[in-house]
Amino acid sequence: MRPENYQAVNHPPSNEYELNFGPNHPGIEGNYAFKVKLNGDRVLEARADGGYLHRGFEKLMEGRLWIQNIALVPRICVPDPVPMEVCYALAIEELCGLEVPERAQWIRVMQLEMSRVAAHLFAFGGHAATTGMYTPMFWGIADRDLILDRFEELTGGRVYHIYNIPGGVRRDLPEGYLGRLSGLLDYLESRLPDYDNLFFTNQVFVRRARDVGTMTQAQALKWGVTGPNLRATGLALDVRRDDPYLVYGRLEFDVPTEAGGDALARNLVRRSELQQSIHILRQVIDRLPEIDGPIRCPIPNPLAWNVPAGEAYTRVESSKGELAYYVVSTGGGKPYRVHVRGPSSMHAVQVLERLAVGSRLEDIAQIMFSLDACPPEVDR
Amino acid sequence: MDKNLNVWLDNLLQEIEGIKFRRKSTRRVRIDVAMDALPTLLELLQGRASYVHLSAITCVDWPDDGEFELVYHVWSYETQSLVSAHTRIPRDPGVYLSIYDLYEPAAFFERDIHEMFGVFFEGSPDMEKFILTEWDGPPPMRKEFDSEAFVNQQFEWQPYHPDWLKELEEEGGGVTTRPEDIRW
Amino acid sequence: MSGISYKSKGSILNPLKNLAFLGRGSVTEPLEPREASANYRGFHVNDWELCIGCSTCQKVCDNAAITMVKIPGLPEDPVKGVRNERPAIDYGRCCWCGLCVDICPTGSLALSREYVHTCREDELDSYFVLPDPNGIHGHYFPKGWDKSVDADLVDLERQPMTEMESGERIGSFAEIVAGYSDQQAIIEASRCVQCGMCHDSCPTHMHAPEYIRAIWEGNLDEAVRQIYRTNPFSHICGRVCTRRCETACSIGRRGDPVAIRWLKRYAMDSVSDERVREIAAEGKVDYLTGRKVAVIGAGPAGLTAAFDLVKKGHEVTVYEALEKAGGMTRYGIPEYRLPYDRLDADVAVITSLGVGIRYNTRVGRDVTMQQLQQEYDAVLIALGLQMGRSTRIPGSDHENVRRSVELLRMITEGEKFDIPDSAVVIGGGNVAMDIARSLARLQRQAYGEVRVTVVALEDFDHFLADPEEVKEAREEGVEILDSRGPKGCVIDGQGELQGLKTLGVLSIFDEKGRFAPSYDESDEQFHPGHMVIEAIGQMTDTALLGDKLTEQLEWNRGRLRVDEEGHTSVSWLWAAGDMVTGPDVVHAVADGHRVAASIDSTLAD
Amino acid sequence: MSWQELLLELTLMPLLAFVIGLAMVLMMRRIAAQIQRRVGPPLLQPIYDIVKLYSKQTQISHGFIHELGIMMAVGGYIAAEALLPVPGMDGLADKGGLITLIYFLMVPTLGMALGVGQCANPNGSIGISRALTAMLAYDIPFVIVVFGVAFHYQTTNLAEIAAIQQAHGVSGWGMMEMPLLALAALFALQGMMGKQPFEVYIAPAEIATGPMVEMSGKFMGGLFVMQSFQYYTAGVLYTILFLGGGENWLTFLPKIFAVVAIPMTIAMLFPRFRTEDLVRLMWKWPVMAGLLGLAFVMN
Amino acid sequence: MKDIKKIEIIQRPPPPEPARRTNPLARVFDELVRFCQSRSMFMLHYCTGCGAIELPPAMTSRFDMERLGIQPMVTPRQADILLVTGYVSVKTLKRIILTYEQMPSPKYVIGICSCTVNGGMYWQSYATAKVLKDYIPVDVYIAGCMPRPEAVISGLRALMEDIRTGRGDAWKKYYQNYDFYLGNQQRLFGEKWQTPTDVIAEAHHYGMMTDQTLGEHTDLLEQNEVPLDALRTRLKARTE
Repeated sequence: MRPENYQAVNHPPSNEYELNFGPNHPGIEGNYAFKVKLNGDRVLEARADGGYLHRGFEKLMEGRLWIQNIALVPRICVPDPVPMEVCYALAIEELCGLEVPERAQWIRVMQLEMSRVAAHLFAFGGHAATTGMYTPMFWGIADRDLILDRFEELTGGRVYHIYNIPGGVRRDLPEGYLGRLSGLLDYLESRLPDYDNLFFTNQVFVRRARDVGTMTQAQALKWGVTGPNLRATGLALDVRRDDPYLVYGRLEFDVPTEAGGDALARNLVRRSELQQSIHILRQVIDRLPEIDGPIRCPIPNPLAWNVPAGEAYTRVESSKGELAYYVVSTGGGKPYRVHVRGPSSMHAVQVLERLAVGSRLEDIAQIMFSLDACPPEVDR
Repeated sequence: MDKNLNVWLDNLLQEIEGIKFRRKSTRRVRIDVAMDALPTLLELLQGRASYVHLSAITCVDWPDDGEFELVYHVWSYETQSLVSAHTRIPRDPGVYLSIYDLYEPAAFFERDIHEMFGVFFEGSPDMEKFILTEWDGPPPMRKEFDSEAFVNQQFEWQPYHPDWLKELEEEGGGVTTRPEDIRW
Repeated sequence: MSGISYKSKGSILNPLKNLAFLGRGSVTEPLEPREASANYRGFHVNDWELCIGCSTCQKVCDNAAITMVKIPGLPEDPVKGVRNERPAIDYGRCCWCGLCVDICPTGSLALSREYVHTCREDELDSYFVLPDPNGIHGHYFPKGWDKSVDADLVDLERQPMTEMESGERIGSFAEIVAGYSDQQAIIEASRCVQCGMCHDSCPTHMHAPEYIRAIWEGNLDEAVRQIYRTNPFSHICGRVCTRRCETACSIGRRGDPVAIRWLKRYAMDSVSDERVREIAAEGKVDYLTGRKVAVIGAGPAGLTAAFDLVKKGHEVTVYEALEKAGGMTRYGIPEYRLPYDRLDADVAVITSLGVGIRYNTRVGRDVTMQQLQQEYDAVLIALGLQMGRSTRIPGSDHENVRRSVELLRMITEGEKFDIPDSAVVIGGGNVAMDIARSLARLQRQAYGEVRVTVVALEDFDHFLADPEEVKEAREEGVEILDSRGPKGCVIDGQGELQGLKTLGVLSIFDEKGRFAPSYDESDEQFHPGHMVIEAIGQMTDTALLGDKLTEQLEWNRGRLRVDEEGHTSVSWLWAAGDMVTGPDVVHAVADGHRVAASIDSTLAD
Repeated sequence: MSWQELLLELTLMPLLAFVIGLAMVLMMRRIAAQIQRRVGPPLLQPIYDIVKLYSKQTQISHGFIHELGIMMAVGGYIAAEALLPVPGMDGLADKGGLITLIYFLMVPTLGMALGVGQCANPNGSIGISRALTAMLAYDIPFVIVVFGVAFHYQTTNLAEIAAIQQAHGVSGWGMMEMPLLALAALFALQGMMGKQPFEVYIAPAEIATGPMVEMSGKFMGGLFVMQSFQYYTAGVLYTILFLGGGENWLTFLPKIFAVVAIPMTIAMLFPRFRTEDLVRLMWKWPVMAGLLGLAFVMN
Repeated sequence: MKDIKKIEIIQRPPPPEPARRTNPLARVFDELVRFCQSRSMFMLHYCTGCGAIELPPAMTSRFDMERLGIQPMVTPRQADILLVTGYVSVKTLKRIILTYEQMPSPKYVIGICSCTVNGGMYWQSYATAKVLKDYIPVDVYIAGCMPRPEAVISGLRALMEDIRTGRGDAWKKYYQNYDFYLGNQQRLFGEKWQTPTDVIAEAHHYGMMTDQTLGEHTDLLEQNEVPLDALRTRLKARTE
């Protein structure tokens, strides 16, 4: 019985064939697709196909009040939503000339780093799973979930925090919060050796990931690569350092780099960043109790809030790279134009297309996950 | 760092006519430039002033002026500052030059702007649809496209009528203000 | 804690170290849903006792997820600012951002820690939920994301109004309140959440949300336009309105209500009189109906009706017994509260539309009702309450025992009278405050010191006058005593008034709620004063109607009986204003509109 | 042995194999869960899965050859079970022997290749080509091992091999006598079971489970059944060759479960190799160990 | 597994009992099959929207869906449940329908998040479809934006309960009312819309033809039917 009018796909008479890679494919991060042309398992050409997650955020934001958009922005990058909120809030603060109270700035830094840790744990897991090793994914996501618990306690939401609003943050820390966060950091640190043994020094993985998706420094700069992926080519460039926002200028942290420029190097950079984030979080935990004061500066009634005309370009280092918001206001109650520059819009399209060429079919997923490309950021 | 910035900007100003520049903060500079001078400006910024990173290209629609504003955000890792070069092109026909040969990331942004605003960039490697492959309406980011009106015409909503509402209606109550009544 | 070298060659056996996990437990949570954290954003709960149905949540909702549903049986009181509506949430839209909670003016809405809801396709109606305190499945869950000081998006403090210091203002009748600056007005206007409670509670249903929004947008013409939709006495109402709107204001539930009156004043003051006249004339028909209407009394009610009727193309003549228009607003309200030029501006708008006012023409004396009946198609009497009531206590027939209305009129008209060096005012309403403070000013000018005592029946918890009035009066040196009932005026041997004796009040109303004050005879006080002013209420002088007409008309306890539209039992006669509704400008305005509509529809037939 | 008895054994042996195989599948999933710090599936999960798959209403077939291929895959193992002696039952072990078994063990992969080829799904084709390469890779050490064992015991009869080992006690086990071959066989076992790092032909993130990509319903169920047979076969074969077979069920069962537990555990700790790495690795260390072991055995 | 029985699954009014076979043996057999179906659900690994971010936690150690016999599967052919996690852009909806039609029945669809019900956050968006059940039948909805893993698990358990009691048969509606679903799809995707799966033939085969199966929209489908080609690709030589 053949209920389906199934038809074999006729391939052209050559060694080359085309394969749809995604959107419904475990080797794809999120909902995204590739069309690849292969010869054997060597990729001759790859073509990204996005838009599966397109919601028209930029259009939607033009139709909503300034404050209403705070609920919209975190959805642009699902695994790492905090930088989105902060970046949007920073843009409005710049336009309105709002002074964010210091306490709020520290709390924002805390969230940003927590989000980075969570996103990196997620990224490792995904990368490991593309190479057939599921245990790090199970561990990583379970440990990430503990961070989400802390987020839930702080912000009331596990994934979408909607916690940063222009002018500050929405709530103060719950009682004893920093102690629990500190305990979580201890736990995460104690887990690192396990991850190292299982994953980062796993020679089979190293063999798999080394020399996969390699790019040189020059290429990385030319292609507009940012974030951990750029640092994996040996360039210590980080928005937190180069274009400091919030209180990053007063924090002590390294910008880890690796020289390899391949999937392994990117992975190791993320691991080091995780350590650095924990280091930053410890500084925040030390300093935050000393900083009293409001957590938000007064903002107008959100229903009647006209942001002064002007434009602002704010940049934030997300876990994926340089995240920027360009916000134009004409002095109305709604943004005139919001442009989201997600780091993945480079990584998931041009960089991935180029790195895929010449690589092997089995490495496409690895390249994508090692770039930590986030499709909703591309599609918006 | 700022000093260097000033130095090159001075040099730059001498070389291009008709640009207007405004420092917004130590790390943000806004330059307004005529559309035919923009590629030269970017070439200078990249070649002479180390602005190697194209952070983004933004298109802003100004239908009242009949213009698209294109904003090129370029970042210098050396001077650690961002230059936003604004230029305006006529909305009709909405054609401009690609800067792909200067900045490769431009390919994505130009393709995106082409999809969303309908601005064609000559010389861009790829102007095919990427996100809106299944979309045959007007470029949606243009101001004249009203997404909400489109949605209301294209889609139907879930018709709720729960029991409690029926009971209330029997008693003389019921829905008074629907959310769509108070949209602003 | 250190990094891992890119070149590191860990042992191939490293991963095997993790075999230890075979002996360790799992981190899996039990299948039961865990309790969510203390400020989790789960399904909504709404405290119906607190909720006033203001629909602010609906406005801030970015997803158009909130529908307002009318629930019969819940209290509904526009004056208190309570609607019998409650928000219903569409969980097919909601994103649990909690903005509705943060902006809720009453703090009734909260998100609970309940987060599990599943249903089948045919049960999707369960996604449309009317939150109550019990959670969406009727099981109690603790509150999660709730209103907190940090989270409040409503600005609870109003913009301070600049006022003259008490020492400065007591010296003259100059207006006390300075009015908002542009900046202040915009900030104050931005506090409004556009709930419309003010609109509902206002007797004339002014479009306050609309004009406040227009003020916020900086579009003052539009604000004036919105104001003139319902109120031609906007300068007056911007200053002396009883502002039931502010009582009803939902922001006032937890904080200061939006300063609606001051915003109206700001809008009116900011637009030039010429422009106001242009705006007011918008919508005036460009033809004449040929119908003629006479209005007796150029007070708010009469002029409002005249304004409406003249815009509809009728020819309107107003008969005013005194030499200026405005009625009690001019002759009853002191200038420091309502400068006369502003009143003139309001009247000028109305006259500019073609309303003719015959001043110094007293109906009954200069012209009779019969004449009016013959000459006009309709007659409206809006006489107002120009006669002060008397307490009828012993000695109240003394010449220095005066009625406040009378005295206020004299002050306005500049009539000379002997300014007493000390005075006692009986009454606790705004009129009592007006006369007390006016006298205080006069005393200050004449003697350099203030000696005015106000005795009121009510205690301070149930005081009739506005708290600000009381506060300002006190600042100006007026002594105010509560719970004192007048016993009698003290007149010495020479027939000179020496003061007032009062008794402590036990209760004001009897158990049936009728006015029947009972006094504590043991608690007697003497208040010295060379003048006693009775400010306990006013009544209408209906003598002008003439006996014949008075007989034709139906009366109700001394008041003219009218139907809902202000139509009396005589077909050509309507009545409006204070004489029908009691003393209040904005009620009079509302009444004027109502009667005008009635007259218009009758004339059209 | 009468033909009735033989028939009974031939029925019982695959049946037992199936049941034990299911338990092994469960064990694998539980081991995975344990290492991944979670609870894992309930006890009867493998049965639920298979019943569910067979009860699917839509049974998409890609033609007769496709169905035949799946039947070959399952049949190959069922036939193999008859050649694997278990305590109390020798089945056809003395008639078939090791060489036949090797042949039977190749049949499933070939059957899969046949079936998957019909699906015309490129992922399936890639997967099956990888599977065949992998088979080629692990079969070399496997054949060396089999040859060495057969040479050592001078027989290809599995029942005899087991009996010889049992006669000498633990020290007589193949593992003790031929440690290098046992080691090489462990690698081959890992490859045969298709566990990481030799999981290249399933590779969900690369080719979407390769051969299985178009399988659904009873075909998928067939593969699940095949999987349980496969684990059983691998476990029993290794036990017989190197762990002295089964004197009785009490010793036999722990042995076979222990044997399959090793690759299952390792699989949770390693990613997969690329195909060429797999071949290189398989043809390097196990083959060297095997050859060395063979040399020792030959001496 | 004890706790499964212990926990009260969210109480809902019992829908009408599904028809049962009269033969007692057959009934026992049906019960067994349904029980196994409920205890073994393969979930399609397809992250259609942002709600998918809560699926990894639900699958992995912390909330371990495998306890319930649920595991992710890679291809639609092997999957029993399709989780539509949140908003579906029109582009994704096409893939969802293709995927759904390729899944072998009985198959179940779970609509997660607000967006699948009434458009959710993106109700103004020109790019997303609003009401999922207009395009494919949905078995269970899980509320939340996004629902926590616990809520997802509760929803899955509600589905398990439905399957066990034989009520989880929304998939039949797709055959029985194919014209309705196809009509909505055509409205969104245009008249030329067709999928590789011959749903009408399948409906014949399963004996699920009703008078709602065929209609004007299926007529349109037949008119416009063209033989399927190899999937069109947009690859072209790139000059570097």
